[in-house]
Amino acid sequence: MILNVNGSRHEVQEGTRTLLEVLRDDLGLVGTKEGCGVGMCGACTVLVDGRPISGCLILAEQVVGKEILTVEGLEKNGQLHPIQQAFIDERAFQCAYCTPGFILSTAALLNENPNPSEDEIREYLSGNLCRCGSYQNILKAVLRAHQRV
Amino acid sequence: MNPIKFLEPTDFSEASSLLDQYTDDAKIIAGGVSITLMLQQKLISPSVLISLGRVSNYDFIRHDQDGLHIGALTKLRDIERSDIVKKFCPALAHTFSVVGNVRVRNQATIGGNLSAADYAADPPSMLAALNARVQVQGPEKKREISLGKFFLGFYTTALESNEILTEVVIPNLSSSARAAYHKYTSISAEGRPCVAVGAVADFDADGKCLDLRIAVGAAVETPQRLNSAEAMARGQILTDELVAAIAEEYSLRLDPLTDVRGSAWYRKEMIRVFVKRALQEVRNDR
Amino acid sequence: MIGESVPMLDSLARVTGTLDYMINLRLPNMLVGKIVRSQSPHAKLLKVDITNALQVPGVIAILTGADLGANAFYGAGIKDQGVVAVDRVRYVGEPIAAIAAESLDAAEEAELLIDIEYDELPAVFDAQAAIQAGAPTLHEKFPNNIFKHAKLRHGDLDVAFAEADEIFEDTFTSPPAQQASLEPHVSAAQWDGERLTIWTASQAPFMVRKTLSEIFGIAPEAVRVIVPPLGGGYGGKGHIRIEPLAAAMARKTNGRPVKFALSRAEEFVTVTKHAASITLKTGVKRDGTFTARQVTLYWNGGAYADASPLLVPAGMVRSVGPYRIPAVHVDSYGIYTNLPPAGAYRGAMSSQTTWAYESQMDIIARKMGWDPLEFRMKNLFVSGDRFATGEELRDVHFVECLEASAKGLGAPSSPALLPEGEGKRGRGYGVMMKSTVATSKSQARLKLTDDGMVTLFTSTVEMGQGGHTTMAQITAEALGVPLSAIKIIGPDTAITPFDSTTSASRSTSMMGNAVVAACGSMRKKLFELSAPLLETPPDQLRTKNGFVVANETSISFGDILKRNNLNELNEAGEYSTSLGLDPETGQGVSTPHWHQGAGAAEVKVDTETGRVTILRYSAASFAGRVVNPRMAQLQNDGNVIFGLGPALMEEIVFDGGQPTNPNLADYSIPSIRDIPVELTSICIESDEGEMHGIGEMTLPPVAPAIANAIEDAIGVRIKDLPITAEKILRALREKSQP
Amino acid sequence: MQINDSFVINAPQDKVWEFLFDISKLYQCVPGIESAEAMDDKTYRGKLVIKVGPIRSEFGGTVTLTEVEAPNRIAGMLEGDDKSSASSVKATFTGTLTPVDGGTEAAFQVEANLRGRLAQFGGPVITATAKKLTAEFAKNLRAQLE
Repeated sequence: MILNVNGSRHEVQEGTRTLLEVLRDDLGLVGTKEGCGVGMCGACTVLVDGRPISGCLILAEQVVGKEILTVEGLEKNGQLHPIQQAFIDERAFQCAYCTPGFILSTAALLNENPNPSEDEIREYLSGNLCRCGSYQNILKAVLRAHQRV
Repeated sequence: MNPIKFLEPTDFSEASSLLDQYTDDAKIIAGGVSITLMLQQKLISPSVLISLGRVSNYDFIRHDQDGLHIGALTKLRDIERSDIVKKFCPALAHTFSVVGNVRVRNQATIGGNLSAADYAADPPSMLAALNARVQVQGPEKKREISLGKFFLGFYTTALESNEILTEVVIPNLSSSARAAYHKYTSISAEGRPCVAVGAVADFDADGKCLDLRIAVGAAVETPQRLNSAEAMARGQILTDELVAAIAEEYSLRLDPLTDVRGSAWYRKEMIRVFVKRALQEVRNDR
Repeated sequence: MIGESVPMLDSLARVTGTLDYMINLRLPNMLVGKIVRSQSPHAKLLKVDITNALQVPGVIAILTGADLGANAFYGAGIKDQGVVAVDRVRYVGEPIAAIAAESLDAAEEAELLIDIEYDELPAVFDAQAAIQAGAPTLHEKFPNNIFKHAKLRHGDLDVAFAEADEIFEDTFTSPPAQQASLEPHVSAAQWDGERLTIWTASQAPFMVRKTLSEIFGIAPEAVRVIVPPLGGGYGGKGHIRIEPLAAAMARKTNGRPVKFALSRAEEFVTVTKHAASITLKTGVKRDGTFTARQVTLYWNGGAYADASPLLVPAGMVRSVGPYRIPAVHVDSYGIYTNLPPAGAYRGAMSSQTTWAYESQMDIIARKMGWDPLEFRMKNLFVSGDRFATGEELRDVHFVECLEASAKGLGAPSSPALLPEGEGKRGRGYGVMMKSTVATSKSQARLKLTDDGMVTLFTSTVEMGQGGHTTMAQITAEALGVPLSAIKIIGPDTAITPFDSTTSASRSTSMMGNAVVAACGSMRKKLFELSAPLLETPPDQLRTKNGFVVANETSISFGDILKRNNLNELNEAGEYSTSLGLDPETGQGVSTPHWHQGAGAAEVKVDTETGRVTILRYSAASFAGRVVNPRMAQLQNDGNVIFGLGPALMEEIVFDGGQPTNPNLADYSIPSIRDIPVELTSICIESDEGEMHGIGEMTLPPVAPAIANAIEDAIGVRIKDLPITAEKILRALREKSQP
Repeated sequence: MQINDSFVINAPQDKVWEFLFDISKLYQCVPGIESAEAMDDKTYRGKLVIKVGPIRSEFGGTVTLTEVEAPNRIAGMLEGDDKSSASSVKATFTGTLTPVDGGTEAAFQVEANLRGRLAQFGGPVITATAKKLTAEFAKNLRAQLE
């Protein structure tokens, strides 16, 4: 079974496993985290053909032939993605376990809606949970990122 | 443990034949949200998964003289964002926009959502109020089921064990009809609905209600409509008193359940409030 | 450096997903661990048969109670909890066995083949039911199920109540809740002969070391505890959790490491927030002063004492409140029940106690006709007052905290801010006073190398609070080096020195002072070594930017070492406090300093549904001296947002001891759409400039401030957390139909 | 969790009682039952398949009667487990037969604890399933007795 992840093709073992398991266990892409296992927290957010999906709720077999982007695929030529930089600039994390998920959701949001209002950001990101409660700074980071992206 | 066979038929009739062949050992996987959840929690252990991922041409949204047609494999997110749906019935687009979170909506399909028959879901009550029907494919024949007869109980539908939902059809609304969907979350804004109310009303030129359909979901096992309450509106102006009386009828007659999102007592109260609010919205929107 | 908002040192790793959390740990030959848990809340174990499970291919070893020695019990103060259950289980989810296997699939297959036979015993789940005569006893040593009774006796209560014009008696409750760090508990263990290495997501590495050395009868130095950055802790990782089990399992695998990572559902049966019932009886005079307060606290400790023997007395101190009250008696009971063990939950015990005393403040104020804000101001402690423990209070800033948060609310909301729909607005306030750990020690070690680089060895756990960045900033300032020259190592008990724990907001103060002490020694050493080179007496030297500076000349730290033929310099620093209370009277000194915080809420209540919207929230904490303003703001904001959970939504629901909502779909934690429309927070600093931790201060006031605002809005009083829409609506109905 | 339900059968109380204590007849009426046997006059062993939507559980276990007061009342306990979902159920129950107009009212009260993975379904699904099984049982019983 071949998966396209972050622009390269990876041969992975057949079998019914979640995309999250395959990314972490087979491909060593551990930036994607499991938080709740039921699609609620967004720590396992990855982009599948540009759309945010919960890695814990989708089987690897379902995404064969699709383009998968994880947090590891965001940097270009050793340069942080502007959203990553905005998260640093606005101190938009504490324990940061949720951060890759938030960053990927933000990437998808800004792709769909380059100029989101604060309400639209809240709505779009409301499925990503941050237990440390860094939400205010995350909002600021998204607003800052959209000026840059 | 034996590996699960992952089959990818290319059309519904093949999928249905496979389902017929493997019976209880097989599960259909469309978007995969509920099946993956159950697999993860080890509540099911099928030997075969029949994926609809290779079935093409069923992620459509189209409008014709019969009404709005939505292919079973259409993602909730695409319905929510569809200009056709927004034009056809803004409340319907809204209903899909409040399901779970954006990730779930990107993955879940309308067919899967309805077939899972989760009581704490959003689309069923709005679709029931819209008199939607579903087309299903068996190994030999297709048939149509009205949504009012589709949900039989918790996680249980009128689908035979070898049938698959292929399309949802929502009859045309008259240009004077208005619809509203009210989702009430009682705990976190992110939660599933405590009460869900879909309402559709049609009015004549004088503002008299020609037809009213209200389906209450999430608080009850399956979406519930009350003919007695709907009939109260026919030929009447929806005054505050009448709205209150209809809301009261729903509150009185339905027998809600208790779960973490609210007790039966509270849900009775919320049914009254949200039937009222949905009715006010359709009335005021006119 | 102190006072600058530098980004967290490892920010890059945090935004690229490359931070080495425990969950990512992979070791050569590592096995997967899986815990087999009790389905019964209380039963004798008649049989735990692993014969068939051992036959599953890929299963390497299975641990059961039969493997355990007499010392395989642990707990802070009361060693009542077995590494796995021996002969008897006392809560649903208690570990009965553990499996080490090549894969999770194999372990899960084996789990189904373990044959467990229970002989059911009667169970009790409510703390007050558990102390009634005839209730089932959980541990024979404590026949009435009370494992801890902490007492505070200050003044003559009867006389003081007799002086009161009004006496108020109210009971407030909090349910069990879960810390719910997004990273679960994860521990891995490996034995090399009689030496044990354990990697664990823990807030207390040295507590883990001590406990494991006692359980396995080896020297503390034979246990190496390594703690990577945590994906959140919030008290849930503050004590011993799955480390003993991981270590005992690894003892059976011939030197292969075993890693246990809990599922979300397992988290809910691993540690919880204490359910509590708190009764406050308070005597008040017509002039608005207090005469007496009697507090009775029932803490549901769950089936094992865990950290409760420390927390129940802390809860006693934290239950009195920040007000001048001449006579105070407190009885704080830790009680066994057949629920999972309870432990610290961010703002430990204060989250429950502040709920009680700050709710009652408004009840009193309203009944006696005072403005709740003025009533507080009138009675709040100021520096020089004495607390109920007899200790004198210094550096007290409750009034400033409350003033600042009230002011932060600003003028009442403009209608434009209000979402549509029916609703009534109200405002409420809360203040909290919390002790930190009375007796604890922090040590820091500094290494300076001849390239001018400084390494700080510290056992402060980085769990997202920015502890390591804070220590680096303190080092930079105290030593006079640029931040870029500092590297932080730890915690690793083999190389980093002792620290009691990273909890109770103690690190900035305790470890911070240890770092300052180490820096002082290092500077002294550098001055001695450089004085001859700079031809200036040591007492006329200072450090700046990695240089020792005299009047006209300077020399870099690296050059000082080189010129003295030294490769490195090592200096250590220590800071400790040894305080405490008399066990019979609760008199003494309970804390090195007091945590002080306040909050003000403006809410809107939908009177048809009972649903509350937090329009504005303004929080203030006393920080002494802020090390990193933006990180401090994150901690303050984060506390308020975290606090919305227990205030409005969080409750583990048990049915017959079985949690029915152990997942984040049915157990809600605050999302970005649940936070206040406007949220501001500030840190109060003082001239004395002591550095304080601020990891919890703005959390405990959240629930009472909201409840008080609700009463202000609609005239109903909720006394049971969480404040759900349903409870509000019910109260409204009861009020309208007396 | 409490599950209480009742139904009326148009048959005399003695006849109903007799029927319920004849396991071969009872077997015909219990929905989803796969096997049942009497170990002695107080203990029964059996296997029951329960389906809720896509989830199929197979509970094997025993029923032990602790009180038998013919033809009015029984009480007992039930223990069973479903290996595949690592779930178990423990329950105590009482059942009563009361003569009413036109027949016999059968009523039961169950205090049940469902444990393991299935427990996450929570009260509403489990009580509704119990009610459905009861209704089906009542229907089958009526078909046999009326």
